[in-house]
Amino acid sequence: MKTIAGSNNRILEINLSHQQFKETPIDPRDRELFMGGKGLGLKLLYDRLTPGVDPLGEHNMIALCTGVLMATGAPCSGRFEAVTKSPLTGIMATASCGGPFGMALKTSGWDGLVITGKAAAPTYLVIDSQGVQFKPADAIWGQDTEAAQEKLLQEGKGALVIGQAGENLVRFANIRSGHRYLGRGGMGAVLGAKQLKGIVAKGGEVRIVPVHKERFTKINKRLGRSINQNAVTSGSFRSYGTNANVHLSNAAGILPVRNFTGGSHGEAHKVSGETMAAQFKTTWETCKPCIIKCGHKGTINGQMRPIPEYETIGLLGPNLEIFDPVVISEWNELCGKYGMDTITLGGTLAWAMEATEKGLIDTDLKFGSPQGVSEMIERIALGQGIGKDLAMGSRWASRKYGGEDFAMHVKGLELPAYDPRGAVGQGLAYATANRGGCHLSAYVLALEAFFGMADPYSVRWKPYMVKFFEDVYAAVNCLHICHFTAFAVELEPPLIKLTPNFVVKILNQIVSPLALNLLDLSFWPELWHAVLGKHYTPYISMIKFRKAGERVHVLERYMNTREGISRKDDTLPQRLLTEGRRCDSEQHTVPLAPMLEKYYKIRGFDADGIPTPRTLKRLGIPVK
Amino acid sequence: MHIERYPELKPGRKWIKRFYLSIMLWTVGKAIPVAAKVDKEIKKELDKLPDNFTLRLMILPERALGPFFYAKMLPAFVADKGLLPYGMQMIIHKDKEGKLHYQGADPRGKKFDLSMAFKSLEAAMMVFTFRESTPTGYAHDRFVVEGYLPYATAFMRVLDIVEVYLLPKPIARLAVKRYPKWSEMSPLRKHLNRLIIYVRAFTF
Amino acid sequence: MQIPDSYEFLLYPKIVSGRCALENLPTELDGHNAQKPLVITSQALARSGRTKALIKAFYDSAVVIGAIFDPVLDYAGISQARQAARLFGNRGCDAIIALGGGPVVALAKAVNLLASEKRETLQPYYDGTPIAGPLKPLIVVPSGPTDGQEATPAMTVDNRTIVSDSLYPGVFVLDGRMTSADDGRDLAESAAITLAQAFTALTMARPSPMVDALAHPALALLAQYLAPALRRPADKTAGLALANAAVMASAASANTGPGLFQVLAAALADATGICLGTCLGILLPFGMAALQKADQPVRDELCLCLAGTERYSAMAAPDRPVRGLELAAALARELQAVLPASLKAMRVQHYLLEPVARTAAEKGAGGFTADECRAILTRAWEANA
Amino acid sequence: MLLPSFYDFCCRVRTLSGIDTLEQIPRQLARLRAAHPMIVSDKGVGAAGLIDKVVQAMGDGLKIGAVYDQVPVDSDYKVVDDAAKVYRRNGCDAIIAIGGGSVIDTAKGINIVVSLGGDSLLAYEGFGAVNRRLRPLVVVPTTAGTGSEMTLVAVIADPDRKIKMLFPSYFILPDLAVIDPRMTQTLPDFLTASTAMDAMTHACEAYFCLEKNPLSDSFALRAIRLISQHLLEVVKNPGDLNGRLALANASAMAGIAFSNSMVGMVHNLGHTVGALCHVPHGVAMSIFLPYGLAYNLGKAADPIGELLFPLAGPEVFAATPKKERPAKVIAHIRRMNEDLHAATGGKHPRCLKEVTGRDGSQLVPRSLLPAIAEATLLDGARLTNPEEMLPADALPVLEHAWEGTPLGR
Repeated sequence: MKTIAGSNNRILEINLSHQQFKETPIDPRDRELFMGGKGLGLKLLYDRLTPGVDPLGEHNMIALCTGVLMATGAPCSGRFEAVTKSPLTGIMATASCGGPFGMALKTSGWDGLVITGKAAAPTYLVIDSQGVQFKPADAIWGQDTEAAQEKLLQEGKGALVIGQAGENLVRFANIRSGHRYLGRGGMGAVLGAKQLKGIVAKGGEVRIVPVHKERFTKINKRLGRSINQNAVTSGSFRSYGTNANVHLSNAAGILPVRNFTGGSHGEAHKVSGETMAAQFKTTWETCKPCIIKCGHKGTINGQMRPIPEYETIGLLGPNLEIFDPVVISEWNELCGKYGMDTITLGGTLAWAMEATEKGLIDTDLKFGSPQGVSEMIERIALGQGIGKDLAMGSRWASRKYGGEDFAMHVKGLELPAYDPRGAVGQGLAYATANRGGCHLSAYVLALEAFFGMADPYSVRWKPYMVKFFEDVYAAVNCLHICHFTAFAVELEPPLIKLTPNFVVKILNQIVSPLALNLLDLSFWPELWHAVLGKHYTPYISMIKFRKAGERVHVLERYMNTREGISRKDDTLPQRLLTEGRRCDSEQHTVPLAPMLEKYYKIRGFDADGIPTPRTLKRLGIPVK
Repeated sequence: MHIERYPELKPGRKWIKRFYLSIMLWTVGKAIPVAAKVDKEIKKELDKLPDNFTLRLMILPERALGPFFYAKMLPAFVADKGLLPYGMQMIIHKDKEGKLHYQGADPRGKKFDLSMAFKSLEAAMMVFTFRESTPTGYAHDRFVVEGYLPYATAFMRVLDIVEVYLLPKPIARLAVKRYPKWSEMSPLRKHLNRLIIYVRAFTF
Repeated sequence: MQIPDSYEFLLYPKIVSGRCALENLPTELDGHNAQKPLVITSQALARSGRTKALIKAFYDSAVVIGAIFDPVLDYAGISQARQAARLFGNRGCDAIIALGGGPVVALAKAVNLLASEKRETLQPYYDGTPIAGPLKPLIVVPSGPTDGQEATPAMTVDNRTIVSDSLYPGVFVLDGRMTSADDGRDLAESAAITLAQAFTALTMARPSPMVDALAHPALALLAQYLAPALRRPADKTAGLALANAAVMASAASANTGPGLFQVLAAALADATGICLGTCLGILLPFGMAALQKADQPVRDELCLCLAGTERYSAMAAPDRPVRGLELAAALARELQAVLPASLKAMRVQHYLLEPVARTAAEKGAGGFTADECRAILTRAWEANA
Repeated sequence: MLLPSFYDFCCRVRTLSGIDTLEQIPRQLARLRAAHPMIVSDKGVGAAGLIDKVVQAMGDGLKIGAVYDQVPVDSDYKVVDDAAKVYRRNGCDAIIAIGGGSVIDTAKGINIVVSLGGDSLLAYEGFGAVNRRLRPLVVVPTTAGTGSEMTLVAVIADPDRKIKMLFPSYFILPDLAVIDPRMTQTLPDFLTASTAMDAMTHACEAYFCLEKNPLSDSFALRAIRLISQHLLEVVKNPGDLNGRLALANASAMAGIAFSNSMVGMVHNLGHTVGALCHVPHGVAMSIFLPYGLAYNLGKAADPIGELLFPLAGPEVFAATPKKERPAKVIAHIRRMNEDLHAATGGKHPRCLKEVTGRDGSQLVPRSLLPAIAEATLLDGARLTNPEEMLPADALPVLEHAWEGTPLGR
């Protein structure tokens, strides 16, 4: 087996129309500036993709990129990133996944794939260190993700596969790898439009080792210790999965209830992680390698099934006023099989329920009633009846049928399960997140609503916090390592750990930039430098790391502005701007406008939200 | 929806404008009967009105203004003397002998043969600050006339002449369509009559 | 001047415009036997303090404002309509005042419908149920950007349109304090809609002298006041004049129906989420060029409205139609100083043009085919006249 | 186009115009939710066969509830109350008024009584009394002149008090005005001339009086253009349906214009000679119009000059320097009167002394002129005239109009 120190540094470019492929080395400058994973994927598309192409057309591309940590054995590093132009939002979509495909791709000797063109007939790809084989997929076309994946895995160690939803161009279809998904933005439909049922990577052909092995091992251990100490990563997430958040959100009044009208609900405990863990006797089922272990499975109705994540619970549960964990996990599994994003599905179903209630569409969906939901999921996946309209997402459906004011999406991407009226900073984060309504762009709400480290209703310094975390998380997605390591990396260093949370809150209120700049993020850059064998300078490297994140974030923004995004799109659903939650006696709304103004200023965008040439130049993004 | 977010709003009051207008109405009201005695033309116009005729110029239907607290204590027969300014109306009565009386601002127990009502306080301000002349005010629908229109036109002609007497020329020019020419009203007569009207109107 | 063999005309709303027009509101309400209006307005107008001027207009009157319902953003939907209708009932209101334009007025019409007919949804009306009786009085006080539907019997709520004579607003009260614009962009967007409507009225196939008479001042005011208004959006006179033009053009369009521009721009706005005014502003010059090439006879009236009697008379008679089109195109170009010059500059995704052209042609874009629509869109995309 | 500092404009009458519009009345009534109309008209209209024509055109789609054709020339409230009883007795639910100004005003009055209840119109005198939506009212004008179908006031006499009562309200406006040239086809030439000149006066006065506004200007301009293009043709060739349609349209548009911009001294003088000497309204209008224009030159020369454009066409307008335009406008109107005089064989009078009654006697004796001048002061139209006009000013105007000599200044 070939051993590679550092990274493969080569990309496989595949054209489905002509059944050709070529190998492209990664420009060292791109590696320096855009790191890998998300950043690299965006840069590849930035160089190749013409703005204004049809997301479901031949000319759209999808890039699948791993980071330098992949296959090095760093904790929680088994993640890879997909980048494409989304058919749901019409702008760039990025998604991260912890399935086995990433590892297999990297150990096949590639750092990434760029796929373009459109196959004439259903196809799947088999990738090894030599290149790619195009194979007819007629046999598995029309099968669900589980069955198809099983077939594909006979040819390699990791596979990507779409279900019927992707084949039927459901705009929020996802791509499955193992038990994990490239969830958001409708990547499945992009593959479906290209008639690409799946991709298999053979894997196990090369071995990746860090250049500075000893330093790497040392950091690795320290990070592992931090993760094992942290209350979130080693406590609630490890014991209950992400739906440990149900309790926290419900208490903070940011749980979406009845299509984002409630804020909290008395029955929410029925679907909390704690209840489910007890009820279904859960065990772990996670990405590799992982030591947080947020993924769980359990025995539900006598069958071993994955336990839904918090977002799935939130949006298919309380947001539809359903508090039965069994039906939610059934729907979750159904979505998995068809290959659909549960967040967008939940948001769209909630919209459909409210639209039905208000006489805009005619379905048998009703808040609080599980009746008809499974059927509707099937109709959406297979494009039958009104399901065909709902398969376009809530933005499209609400433009057709009305009810745009309660279609809970930003830029076409449905909101995840945190109500920003109880955490206004998160409201700004939703509005400015590049791919649309996304909590992973900047998870400010944890500080605001969970840890009590920032005032959830104050707008002061929130733009700064949002920018800070956007930069950090963009960089994390370039490494690429799990987001949840952030709890350990950010909160475990002694300075912040020893300061009581209410003091942090006061500091954040008065001198947030100072407080944030004192935050020690050194684990991440240290890992990066150890793998690539570069010299690590304390603090400076951390600043550079954040700047790389900023570069990636601004690049994505810039690419989006070329697709028509501007200030008008950086907004929130009308409901969040004008109505209070039922649980909130003071009827808070999100005061978006003043925060946005400030945010643009510190980001270096003009008043219309477009990155200025100066900003692009400062970050080293070539202007096109 | 929290209904308290959208409170009910009772209309407020513009006190200074009300005060100004009540003084204006009082002045004009006191001046007209006197002017009718002095000026032939006014007399001629008013002769067209039938006897035992009551007309009013109304800005707001309320009969007394808050600051003029005394007004509410006065019995009707005193209030009808119109000795003091206190309301948003001007009532003029022509008695059986054809003599005119200013009757203050109290509409209680009176029946009006002609009523000219301004549509709003601001509309009255437009006319009484002479940003719009009386005919323009009429054309702009600033006030509505209830009763027989020809009497109103006659009364508006009277108002025009009284304004010429009461106001200095630069202001009066704004208030009337055509300031009287020499042939119509000689300066000597004008100044003399103006003096008489001012003295007699405000010396009780 | 030709009188067509038959035509139908209605200018339903009363227009009150000018100095102190706001203070006429109590009288207008009184004329409709109403004492307690519900005011519907947008968040932006409430923030800019316009509602304060409105409240002051009711000082010294007998009118109590039932409530000021002000959470409207740029979308009229059934949720807010229901809330406002509930407020209407709770406070015992008997009239509606819509302060604003576009979605505010649409919402006010919907609230009126829900409150007067005592319903919870608009579903029956979408299905074609006629509106039973006269609704409560609705007074519109235009302010901010318009969508051209205010003075028509149509309302677009939840992206669906209901048309009924009962939905006509009774009165438009235009006051300089309310109509001056906050920024040039809004103003240009509204002006683009006004221009398109007036242009359609004056170039439509079956001319009616009354529609001409209605569109004439709209276009004339636009030609005269657009430049000063764009130079200084806060200019009260110009703002009032443009608001007048907008109401007149909107009322004219109620008699003509949508033309090429409106259909095309509406399809484009639907597909891209860009506001109608911007779409129209970009499309107008290219559409006018297409009309010019299409050799459809244009009547002299267009030239008369834009050039005024003096310049019109000085022109040679055969030149007038062409000069009219040129002047209209010049007016449209004036807008482009503020609005983006092309769909490309607006970052409209090229692949959307095809479906937009098809949708527009299906809806009957003034008799233009999908290919012609696509040609206009493509030229507008490249800014290539 | 100048935006006035203030204006209001209201004309919420649905207008149907065209050769075959009478046939559409049943459909439109159904739209107004009425199926059982009462026809209001006068004897003259009935004698001319116009009621039958309308009934015939409407066909079987409609059941006529009653026909009331007793409206006199000077209608009063008693007629209204009487007709309202007929309406109720027959269970009607709408009114179709066929006729001229008097019939239309009466129909408006009837509509008030039957819609708001009560026995007598007297209860609804003055502003604000009519503040609810009334029942459907359809108007079919039979003269192309008065424009009453577009006005928001009903003038109805009270013979006991010897006054004219005004009923101004936006709710009085008819719901539908049907302009069909078949209704004016049989109008004699001199009536065609005077009613058209009446409309012309409405339009001209609307264009230069105090409450002029962009909308009324635009309607007035088009009305004037139509009349000056078609009037002489129609007088010479009464069967010209297109011309008739144009005149009827012009009359309606002039009605829209003047009911929103008010009228001036021409109407002031006209009303007065009408009241004192019974000069027909249209005749008085056509005589006084040039004098009204001339008298107001001081204050309104610009708008009066602009009238040359619709009157004489763009070529003449362009060829005339701005200063000479007002004079040319007045000359043009005078010439129109002369032409009509010639075309009607002298039945269209050019000056007051030519106005004669049915028996051929002079209606306006010269000796009455001072009394007329004095009475002008009491007319409301005095207020909206741009120039102040006192009795002393009115007398010379009347004298010139009596003689037919141009007014010098």
